[in-house]
Formats: sequence, C-alpha cells, structure tokens
Amino acid sequence: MKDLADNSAGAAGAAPGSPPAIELRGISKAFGPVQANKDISLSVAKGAIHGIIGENGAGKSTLMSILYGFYKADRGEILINGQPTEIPDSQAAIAAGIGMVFQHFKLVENFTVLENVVLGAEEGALLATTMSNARKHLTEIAEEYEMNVDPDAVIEEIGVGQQQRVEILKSLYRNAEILILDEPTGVLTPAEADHLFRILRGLRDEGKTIILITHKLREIMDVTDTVSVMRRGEMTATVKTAETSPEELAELMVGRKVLLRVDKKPAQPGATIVKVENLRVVDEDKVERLKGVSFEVRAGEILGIAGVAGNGQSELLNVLGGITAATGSIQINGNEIDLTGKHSDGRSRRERSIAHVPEDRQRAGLIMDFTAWENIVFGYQWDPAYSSGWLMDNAGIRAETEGKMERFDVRPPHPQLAAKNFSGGNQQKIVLAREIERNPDLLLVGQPTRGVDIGAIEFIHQRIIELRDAGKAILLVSVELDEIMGLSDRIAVMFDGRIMGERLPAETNEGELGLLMAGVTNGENS
Amino acid sequence: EPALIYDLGGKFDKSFNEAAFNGAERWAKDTGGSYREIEIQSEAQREQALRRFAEAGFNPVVTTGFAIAEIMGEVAKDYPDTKFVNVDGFLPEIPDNVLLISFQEHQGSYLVGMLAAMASESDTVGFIGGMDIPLIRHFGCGYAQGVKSVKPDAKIIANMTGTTPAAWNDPVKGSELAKAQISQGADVIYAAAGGTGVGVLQTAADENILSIGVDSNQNHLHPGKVLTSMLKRVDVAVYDAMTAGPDIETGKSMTLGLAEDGVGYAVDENNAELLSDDMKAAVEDAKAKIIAGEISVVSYYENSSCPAYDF
Amino acid sequence: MDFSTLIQILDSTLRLATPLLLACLAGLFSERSGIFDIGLEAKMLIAAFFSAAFAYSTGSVWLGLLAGIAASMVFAAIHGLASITFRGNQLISGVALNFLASGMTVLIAQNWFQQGGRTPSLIGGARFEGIELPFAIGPNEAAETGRPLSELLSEAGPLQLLYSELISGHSILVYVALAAVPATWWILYRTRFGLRLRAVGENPAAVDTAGVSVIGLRYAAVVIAGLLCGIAGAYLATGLQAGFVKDMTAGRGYIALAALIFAKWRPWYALGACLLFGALQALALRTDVAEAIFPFKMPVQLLDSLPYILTVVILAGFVGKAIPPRAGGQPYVKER
Amino acid sequence: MEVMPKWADVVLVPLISLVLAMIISALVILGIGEDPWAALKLMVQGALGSPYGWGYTLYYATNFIFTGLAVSVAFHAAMFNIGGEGQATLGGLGVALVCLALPWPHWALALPAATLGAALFGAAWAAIPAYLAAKRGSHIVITTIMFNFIGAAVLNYMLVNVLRPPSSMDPASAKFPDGTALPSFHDMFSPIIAFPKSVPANISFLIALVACLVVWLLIWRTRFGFELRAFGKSESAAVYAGISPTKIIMGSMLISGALAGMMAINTVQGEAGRLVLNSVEGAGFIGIAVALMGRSHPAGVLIAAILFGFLYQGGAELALWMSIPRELVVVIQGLVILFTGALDNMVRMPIERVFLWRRRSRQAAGE
Ligand SMILES: Nc1ncnc2c1ncn2[C@@H]1O[C@H](COP(=O)(O)OP(=O)(O)OP(=O)(O)O)[C@@H](O)[C@H]1O
Ligand SMILES: Nc1ncnc2c1ncn2[C@@H]1O[C@H](COP(=O)(O)OP(=O)(O)OP(=O)(O)O)[C@@H](O)[C@H]1O
Ligand SMILES: [Mg+2]
Ligand SMILES: [Mg+2]
Repeated sequence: MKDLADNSAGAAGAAPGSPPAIELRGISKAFGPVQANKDISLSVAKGAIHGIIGENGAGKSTLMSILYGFYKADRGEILINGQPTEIPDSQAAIAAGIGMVFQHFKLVENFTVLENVVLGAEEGALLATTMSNARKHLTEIAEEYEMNVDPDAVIEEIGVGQQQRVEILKSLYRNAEILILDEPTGVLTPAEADHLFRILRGLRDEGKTIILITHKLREIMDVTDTVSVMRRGEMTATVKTAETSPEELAELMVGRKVLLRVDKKPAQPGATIVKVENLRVVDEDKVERLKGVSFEVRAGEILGIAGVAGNGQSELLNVLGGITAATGSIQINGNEIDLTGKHSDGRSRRERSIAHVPEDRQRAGLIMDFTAWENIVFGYQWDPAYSSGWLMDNAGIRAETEGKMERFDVRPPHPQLAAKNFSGGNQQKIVLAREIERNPDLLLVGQPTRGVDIGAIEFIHQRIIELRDAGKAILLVSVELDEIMGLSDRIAVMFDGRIMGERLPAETNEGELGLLMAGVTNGENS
Repeated sequence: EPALIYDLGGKFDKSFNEAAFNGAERWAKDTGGSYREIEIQSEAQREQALRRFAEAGFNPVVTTGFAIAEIMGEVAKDYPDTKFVNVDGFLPEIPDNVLLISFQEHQGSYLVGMLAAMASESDTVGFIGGMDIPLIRHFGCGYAQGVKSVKPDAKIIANMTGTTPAAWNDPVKGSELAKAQISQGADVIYAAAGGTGVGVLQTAADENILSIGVDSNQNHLHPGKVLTSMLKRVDVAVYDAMTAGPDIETGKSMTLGLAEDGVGYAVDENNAELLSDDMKAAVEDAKAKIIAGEISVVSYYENSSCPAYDF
Repeated sequence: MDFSTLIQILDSTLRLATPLLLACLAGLFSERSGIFDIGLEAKMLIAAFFSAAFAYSTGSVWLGLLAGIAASMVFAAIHGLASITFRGNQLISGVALNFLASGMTVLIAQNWFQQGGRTPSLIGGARFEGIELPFAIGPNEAAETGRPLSELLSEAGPLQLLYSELISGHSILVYVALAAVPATWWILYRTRFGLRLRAVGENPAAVDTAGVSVIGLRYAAVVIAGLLCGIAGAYLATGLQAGFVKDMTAGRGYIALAALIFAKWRPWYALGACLLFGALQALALRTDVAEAIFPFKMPVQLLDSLPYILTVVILAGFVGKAIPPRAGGQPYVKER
Repeated sequence: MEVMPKWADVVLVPLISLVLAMIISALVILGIGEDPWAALKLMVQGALGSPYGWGYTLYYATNFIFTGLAVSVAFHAAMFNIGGEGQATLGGLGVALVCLALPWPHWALALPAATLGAALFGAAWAAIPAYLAAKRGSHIVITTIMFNFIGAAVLNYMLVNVLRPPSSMDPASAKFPDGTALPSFHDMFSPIIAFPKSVPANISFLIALVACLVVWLLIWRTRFGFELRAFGKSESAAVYAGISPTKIIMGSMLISGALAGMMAINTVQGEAGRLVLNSVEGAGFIGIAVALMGRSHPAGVLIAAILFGFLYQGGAELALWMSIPRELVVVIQGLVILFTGALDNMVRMPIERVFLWRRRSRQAAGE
C-alpha cells in the first residue's frame, strides 16, 4: 500500500498526539461471491475532511456502510477516537457519533422534513412534545449552518438539493461528530455544491470529522485535507491533498492516464434538425412548467441546456422524448410532430429518429431486472430488425449486444447479467450504447454522467462528441456546468420554464451563466 | 361391507349428509359392523369413488345427493354384482342394481308450514334457504302451501343466503337474514340452509321467536325455542340400506313420504310445550288427508312453479 | 322505507361491519408496515374456533376471547416468520395459512367435540351478550316496567329510538371495534411507534439507517394484526353466533382486504369502507326494501350480488387511485 | 454471480421443503391417530403409481395449469388477478353455450369452438376490471374479488333459470351432445398405456401443455411479452419507452381471463359433459398458489400444477382408503404451500452457506 500521508499531523484543529477519530483495521466484506472490501485499513484524524475516490464498484459505499453499521464486516476492527467499537447496526453507529448521508437517500418520501429528521430519534413514546421540541431544535441547527428547509415540506415535493440538506440535518440533529457523505454532489448544482462545501468546512472548523466520497476530483482538491483511493475492493493509496494533483489521483484510480478535459474540434453545423416553438407544459397540479420555449438545434452541433434542477429542463426532455404532452410546435427535419394523442408517445419519437438518454437511468432508462441484452433493445423492441417473424430474435439481439458492450466498454461484458448488477457508470453506458448506436438524427441526453466515475465520464463524453461529428443534432441537459461548458457548442440557460438566453461557451464564463440560471438578465429576453 | 359416499357438502353439512352419517353410525353401533366412507372434494371424484368402492367389493354402495345419480346409473352397469343406492336422486331409467330413494320434502314442509302459521301471532312467517336452487324452492314451496292452508292471508318472507358454496356455511349471514325477517314481522322462521341455518336458529332463540329446523331433529339445539324440525329420514334410509346389505332390493325407485314416515315433523320433550293439542290435531289431520290423497301438496318439481309463493 | 326500517338496516350494518372493520384494521397495521396479508381470513377463522372452543370448555367468554387472540397471534407469528425472518413471499404465506386454518379448525373441532366439526352451542357466560347503554330502552327496562319491549320502542321518539336500537345493545366487541378506529389513528399518527410503522412500510432502509429495527417493527405490526383478527374471529363465534361452524368466516377476510384498499390504508376511511360494505350487505338482505326501491322483481341472484356490483361502481366512479405503502409486499433485503 | 448452482435452487431446495412439509403432515396424521407412513405410501401409490393415478393427477393438474398460467401472465404485468375463479366460472358458461348450441358432429369441431367460447367468456369477465384499472385506476384486486362473487351469481341464475332442462331439478345444464365428448386418456393412449376407461384426464391436458408453451413464447419471445414484462417491472420506464399502459393492462388481463376460462374445457366439456354449479371448485384460487410457487414461469407452473394434482388425487386415495377427513388433505395442501412457497428461504439460506463455504475453501485450495 502506498501511504504518502502522515495522518496524525496535517489536519486542521486536531491536537497533536490525539488518537484518530476513525480507524479501520483489516476490514473485509463479501457479498456472496463478490469481495467488495479486502483487508482495508484507514485512519482519519479528528477535525479533518477526508476524501475517498475510486471507480464505480470499487467498494467505497460498502466500506462506509460498514462504518455506519448498515452492513456487517466479515472481518476487521473499528476504532472510534481510539476506542475499539462494535458497530453491529446503525443505532450503534449513531451512538458512537457517526452520521451518514447515503448515495441513495434514505428518506421516507411521503413524510415531512420534520418527520424524517425525528424518525428514530424521538424523545418519548408520544410525538406531540417530540415534534415541537424537534421543530425548535431543527430551526436552530438550520440557522446555524444556513441550511434552510421548510420543516413541513413533504420530501417527494422538494428538490434533491433540499433532500440532501435533510439528510445532513438528520445527522446533525443526532449530534454526529463524524459525518460521512457518499457522493453528495452528484445531484447538486454548482451553487448548491459550493454551499455544501462551505458548510463542511464550517463543521470541520468546529472539530467534526468528515468523510467525503466523490467522483469529482475538483471537489477533492477544493475541500479535503487527505484523500484515499480505492480500487477493486482494496485501498490502494492515501495522500495529502496538498501534495497531489487531479491527474495523479485519476491515474491512481483508473490505473492509466485520464483526459480530464473534453477534447473536440469546432462544430460544423448543418441543416436544422429540430425546431421548437413556443412549447408549453402544464403539469397535473395545473402548474405551468414550460412557459413558451423556443430554440433550434442543427445537425452537427450540441446545444447544452444549463439550469438549476427543476426549472423545466426535465419537462423539455420529456416533451421531446414523448413522455409528456405539450402545446406549441416541434418540427423534426421540417415535419411537424404530434405533441398530444396517440402519436406523441416515446415510440413515435423513436420512429422519427429521436433517441433519448433519460435523466434517471434507473427509473426510466433501464428495466433494472432485465438483462443487459433486453435493455439494449428496450424502447426499440418493435423494430422489425429485432424480430424474425412473430418472435423476437433473441440470439441475434444477444450477439448484437456483445458488440455494443464491447464498443462501449461495458464491464463486465456479459449480456446475460441483469442491469441492476452493473455499477452506475456501466448502467449509463448501456443506455448510451442503445441510444447512440441507433445513429439518431436527434439525441436527447439528460445528466449523462451523474454518479459516474471519471474513467467512464471521459468515455461517455467522447462518444457524444463522435455522434456530433457524424452530423447529428444533440440536445444536452446537465446541471454540471463543467460538462455543459466542455461539451456544448451553444449554451441555453433555463430558468422558471423559460430560456433566459443563449451563449457561446468561448464567450461566457461560469459567473455569467450562474446569474442567468438565477433568473438575472440584463434586459434581454422576457 | 357397505360404503357411503357423501355429496360435496361433506358429512358435516348440518343437513342430509350429516343425517346419512348419523344413520351409518347408528347402524355400525347397532350391528357392530363397519363401513367405508368418503367425502368427495370434487366432481370428478364421484365416478372415481363409485368405481373404486365397487371394484374393492363394497356392497351396497350408498350415495347421497342428486348430483351423483346420473353417473351412478352409468357406473352401475359396469358392476352388475354390486348394489347401488342413492338418496335424493332421479334417473329416467333405473338399472337393475340401483335403488333410488327420494323424499317427499314438500309434504313434510307442508306440515311444518301449518305449524308455523298456527304458532305465528303476527301472521308473518319466514323461510331462509341456502341457495336458490330447485331443491330449496321445493322445500319452500311445500312450506308456503302449508302456511297458506291455515292462514291464506299470512305473509311469507323468503330469502336465499347466497350463490357461492359459502352460502351453506355462513351462520352470520343466516343470523342477519333472520333479524331482517324478524324486523319485517316474522315470528316463525324455517331454515333450510345447512350450516347457515345454525345461525338462523340461534338468532330466533335469542330474539325470542320460533324457528323450524330441517333434515334432522334440531329441536334440542334451543329447547323451547325451536317450534319443530322438518324430518327427512335420510338416516333411516341409510340405516335400512346398510342393514339390508347386498340383498337390498334394487332396480326401482322408492319415494318416502308421510305415509312411509320418510318425512315428518319432530315432536320431543324440547318442543312439547310449544305444540298445543289443537295444533297437533290439525297437523295430524292434514297428514292423514295427505296420505289419503285428500289434500294434494304440489311439488315444485312438477312444473317448476309454486302455487303458494312466487320464487 | 320508514325510519325504523332504516334503523334496523343500520343496526345490521353495524353488526356486519364489525368483523370487517377489525380485520381491515388488522390488515392496515400489517400492510402499513410493508407486510401484505391475505391471511386475514385464516386468522379470523382460527380465532373463531379457539374462542368458541375455550369459551365452551371454560364457560367464560373472556377466556375464549384470549384463546382466540392467542391462536390468531400464532398464525400471525407464522406469517411473520415466513415473510419477515425468512423473507418469503407474503402472498403465498397468506394463501397457505388460509388453507391451514380451514382444515385445522374442523380437524381439531371434530377431535375435541365430535359434533361434526363444530363446537357445541355456547350459552350464558360463554357468549358475549349485548350491552344496554344507560338510558337506552332495552330488555332491562322492559323487565322493570313489565311491558313488552316493542311497545316501549313504538312510543319512543326518533332520537331515543336511534340511541336504543342502533347505538345501544351491541356486544362489547362492537364498541371495541369502533374504538379501535380512533385508537389506530392515534397510534399511527400520534405516537413514535406509529411514525416508525408508517416509515417502515414506505422505506425500511430509512428506518434501518435511523437506528431502528425493521424486523422488530414488522413483527410488532403483524402481531397487532393477529390481535385484531383474533377479536374479529371471537366476535363472529361468540358475539354474533354461539359457537363455531366450519368456514364460518365465509370470505369476510377477502372483503376486509378489499375494504382496506378501498380505504387507501387509512383508519377513518377504513371505518367508512367497512360501514359501506356492511350497509350494502345489510341492504341486500332486505328484499322488502329492494322491492320498494326497484320497480321490478329482482332475481335473488341480482339482489345477492348487488353489494359487489355497487362496490365496483363506487370504486370506478368516486374513488381515485389507491397507492399502497411503497415497500409493501417486498421483504427487506440488504445484501444478497 | 450466483451463490448456488441452478440445480440446487431448482431441485434441492424445493425437495427439502417438500420433505419438511411431509414431516409436519405426518405429525398431524399421527395426531388424528392414523399411520403416516401408510398414508404417504397410499398417496404416492395412488397418485403416481399407476396409469389410473396419473389419469386423475393430470386431470387436476390440467385445471391448475390453466389457472396458474392465467395468474402468471397477469403477474408479469404487475396485475394481481385474483379473479381466476370468476373467469373460469364464466368460461364454463361459454363452453356450455357453445356445446349446447349445435348438434356437434365430432369433437374435433366442438373442441376448438368450445375453447374459443371458454376463452372469450373468461376474457370478457376480466375485461371490466381491466378496463377500470386502466382507465379509472381502480384496484384490480378489489374489482376481481367482486367479480368472483358476481360471476357465481350469474352462473347460479343461468343454471337455475335458463340452462336447466325443465324436467330436471338439478341446477345443471343439459347433457352436451355426444359429438362434444373429448377423447380421454383411455381413448388416446389405449394401445400403449392402459389408462382405465374412467380416468377423467383428457385431451385438454395436451392443450394445457400447448398453453404452457404458448405462454412461454408470449412472455419471453414476443414483442408484446417483452413490453408486458417491462411494464410489470417498471411502469415509469415503460412510459419512457412509449409502451401504452392501457394496452398492457387490457392485453394481459384479457389473456389471463381467457386462460382461466379455458380451464372449463377440461372440467365442463372433458369430464362432466354438462355445466354444474361450482364446477371451478376453487381451482381459480389454487391457481394463485401454483403461479406463485412456479415463480410465474410456465415450467414452474407445470410442475407446481402437477404437485397440486398429486395432492388432490393422493388426498382422494387417502379419503377413500383411510377414512381420513378431507380437511386433513386441506391441511396437507396448506403445509406444502407454506413450506415450498413461503418458507423456502428457511431451507435455502443454510444450503447457500454450505455452497459458499465449499466455494471459498476450493478457492483457497486453488490459490
Ligand atoms: N447490497 C449488496 N449486495 C450485493 N453486492 C453488493 C451490494 N452492495 C454492493 N455490492 C457489490 O460490492 C461491490 C462494491 O460496491 P460499492 O457500492 O461499495 O461500490 P462503490 O465504490 O460505492 O461504487 P460507486 O462509485 O458506483 O458508488 C460492487 O461489486 C457491488 O456489486
Ligand atoms: N442490494 C443489492 N444487491 C445487489 N447488488 C447491489 C445492491 N445494491 C447495490 N448493488 C450493486 O452495487 C453496485 C454499486 O451500487 P451503488 O448502490 O453504489 O449504486 P450505483 O450503481 O453506483 O449507482 P449510482 O452510481 O447511479 O449512484 C452496483 O453494481 C449495484 O448493482
Ligand atoms: Mg457507492
Ligand atoms: Mg455510484
């Protein structure tokens, strides 16, 4: 093991000689035949922010879940503040002062914020007093850390950023001294992420210890004191952040050099592929989600839609993808398409050569219980190419899947494996393989690299650029400004159901886009 | 050794299967003999049980319920040395080794209907059947005629419990039906509904009105509260068949009515006080007249309709 | 339909609704915790038998009630074992228990009492009697004044009639069932246990990571379901009836399940749904009323299926989509 | 990666579960004072030991295959169709109306027509709940429960008032014309295997086998099956893919209802030759257990259906020769469902551990 860091020193605020806040010794964990963690040791000083990086499936979440008592380690020892501590369940972890924000939030969707915070930490058998005290306490914490949330808001009705605050508040409410965050920024806007990091630094300065898992090296460099790298269940390196670089970390992680910037030639726009005019969407609750959106995308260019989540980007993708009905007009290659009725569904769109990589791969893009080969034709199962006579040509599809998995570097390359058994990055590659290899005239892409490791991000970006260079139109929606800036040929910013303005990447910067995303314009547009 | 095949309701149906079981038990106790029995669980088992018992040498093979009659007629031809007896069934042509026993339920029901009418103070009486099938209408029709013969203006309230097999085993619904009838004025209720009838009798006793049991003597269930029971002596028929053994006379059908004491009404210490001498006299008189043919009780079976009640 | 007929129908409604309501609330607890329960029928049936058997043997209906509850809880525990501990299929477990209860009750009854698979009739203290509430006109008052009850009732005003006939005079278990509705509501929405229970049916991982035992909560819910089904069964056999008859639940467990879905898994709605089902059934018993309402002679089969037809109509017309507890039916598996 | 080899999961676990169920059953049999060993021998001998036994076992199995497939198809679309009982009831009506409509000259003509009648009536009985589920969001469980009751009432009315020959007091239809009688196993296999003349198993069993194959093809090989499974696994993803929920709900339920209805050709046309009350005899509900135990796969359904056929016929033999109350057979059925269907993990977990341990030690040895 390459151990470059001297853990006992360095971290801010820790008294020299005091024991590390967390020490893991020889942790191993197997899920059936899969060895998720192999003999892992790690120590994190009190008052430090410690980053953990690694490819999808490296075992980061598993390790942290063990520390939090969610899983039980097969072997190994945990020491908290130097004391050997048994953590058989989360209750013990909470008692030991550990809080964790999971990669996939553990919130009760139809409960209020307050109920979620209180759950498991009630004061007594009756709720009345618990609730009023908790409300006070929660407001205090929220104010202290500038994390405003409405305690009576229902989880499923608030944005992911807010949901994450609730998760952090949950831990703080339980007086966590050690806070674990598993990919907290995957769903946050840059502004939200910045806010989160301010909070984390504040917590560190109070002497709390923080473990941060992320795929974004910039965040590691920004906020952590030390960082560990995991590969295939093993801890391969621990370094001081100040003494390393993103390039070095990337290489430690993936085992080869990774291109951290998007490399592309200037666009060569051709004929207009899609022309959208005055698109309007009213949702079930009679709220107008799109308020007259117009734009066009030409062949051979990528139009990036930037914006804070919840400002209409999802609806826009869904209308184009045939999931949501709308009014207004959309022309594809000069032909009007139906926005309501029988011929406005996803299949009709696919028949018009519109491919769609949805924002949520697990809820929409994939059937998690289907095998990879079934997912490779999902949405195109009606295509005669996949049938021979009455029946689907399963053998043919499987063979084709093997090719696609190879070209898209899906690991493991087993067409028979169920989608749920692939890591997030590989799930995303399956969706992309399916949609891109249709060679569509228009590709809709939502959040293509959410939760995906850097090796896979590089790959996914390259594929999207290749499709553009083949003369196809691409509409990219992402909350990652880096991604938007790096990939797009033009950038449109959405706010409150409207496009606030269009910019060329070379002629703008994050500051300007951020203002547009907040709805601040200098008189242009409405 | 005789064998007994119960109908789908099972031997604990609180109705004629249970009566058959009681008859067989009595025979076994009296003679020290043993018999084989089966409660079939599906339609297909009717033929299976008949053949298996016949092949195994059981004789006679006694069956209950009309549903088995037809297949029994066919199976009997394959086993000429075995005697087959059926209670309740009908066959257009009766093979030599088959005996069909049927009961004049309408006659017995007629008599209890008379008693109901005489005992009723409100001139409203009730009838609760298990399911709306001809057999149950047959019971109800005789009952209605008996009621009307005493009180032509009496009101008869009839209900059927349901349409699924659960209809025969829903005493709670029986209770509620009885209560509904009571609130419509009924003060005597005749139940022909298997296990559901248990609830009817119970509620009648609880609500202090009279009830009439069916098939076997149910007077003892609520002494002093059950006016009488319409007896259908399936137990006697089975007892006699088993007693006669392989020598039983077959190739015919036997209809057991009032004359043969195949049907009747129960009088015992439990209801002695409920039946006045006048009532008994009137009923005995009617019974004699029915036997003599002076009163004709119309069977619902004759042309699927009832002169005294519109089902 | 005059006033007293209306009261009689409502009275019948209440009696018919009571076992449904208890079973429905049982299902509510179980399913709110994420455990589907199509074994309500089984638990009621086994409780009906054991309550009657013990009430008969001991002469005490209260001991009978306890025995019924205990039996129902044993069945609940088997369901828990299969679906919580061993993460089996909850639907299969329920189906299996329905078979077991249907067979076991008759087998044991015959073995113990030799009365054709039923218990002997219960008398006196072995049955739940109706309770006469204060100021109600009932048998007690009739006995005191020495006048027949019907006469007293015919003199009573509508409110007094409503009180005496509809509110008063039921067995204690009816009041228990009615009280169970606000109690369930209170437990579910006003106690820590209820908060956790609702949470575990929606997202067990949230409960688990909050440091609360998923298994413990689910067992608790399943056992409460056993308790309530136990009361329901005892009410059938010792309250409404005076003994056990085979299969006497007659599909009420399934109707309770339908009521639960109808009620969208909420306690007050459950009361409404069960009363509605009870009322439809009570109405179907009244040929006289049906004949007065409908201008033609209805075949008995139509009358008999009226409650079911109306349920479908109401469901299609007025009740929106019912969203079950999100984690319902799935065992909580952390690692495979 | 799987922990256990497939054979252990498919054969070993169910087998041990079955043995456990049998042990508990044996205790119950002991409890009522009979000899469990003799009972077991009788059941196996009687149900599987002769063409006679198979003739009955497969007859019952035929019913359960149809109703089990019916539940399975709906299940794949995430529809819990508990209405098999009602749909099979109506299927019987369909068969009866077809068989009585014409003086059928030969079964080869009557069978397809009756099958169509059964399927149409069964599907029709599923259509209203399906439509309400698709268009009004009504819960399929409630509506199908209600339609079971309504179906029973319809049949009751039809038999008592319409189909019953005036001269008959039996609430049953007239006997079907001779030309509708289906070839039984005796007729079909007589030179090769000597099925007794009386066994009720008939050509419907072959239709059931074909139905298994067709359902398998439908679910796993056709586009509609693909869409149906996709919808069943994830409605949100199905909508993304442009799969119409209405089409899937209606399609799956109609197919399900048709399959349940087709059970009637076995009982009504094949065995009874007339329509009687309650000819379904709970097979609709058994279908739920069969589908769940067969993991909604036609092969699993086939095996589970034969297991239940065995329990039915074995139970009949018990009832015939041991004076065992029929409720005991119900208890045994319950135990088998419980152990093989719901408590299977109780057996699987320890076995998995054994396999994992063996694998680890082999890996350790290999390294
Ligand atoms: N609950 C589980 N059951 C079985 N296998 C699991 C489970 N959770 C994780 N695994 C397996 O353990 C390995 C490590 O997974 P883990 O979630 O820890 O990865 P990760 O590093 O967090 O990946 P990511 O970056 O995608 O979040 C993977 O191979 C995964 O398939
Ligand atoms: N309960 C589970 N059983 C089996 N495998 C699991 C389980 N939970 C997670 N996994 C596997 O663990 C791996 C990592 O899972 P994890 O929960 O970290 O999410 P993920 O796939 O990385 O998703 P994302 O990156 O989109 O957030 C995946 O291969 C997933 O299939
Ligand atoms: Mg992870
Ligand atoms: Mg991930």
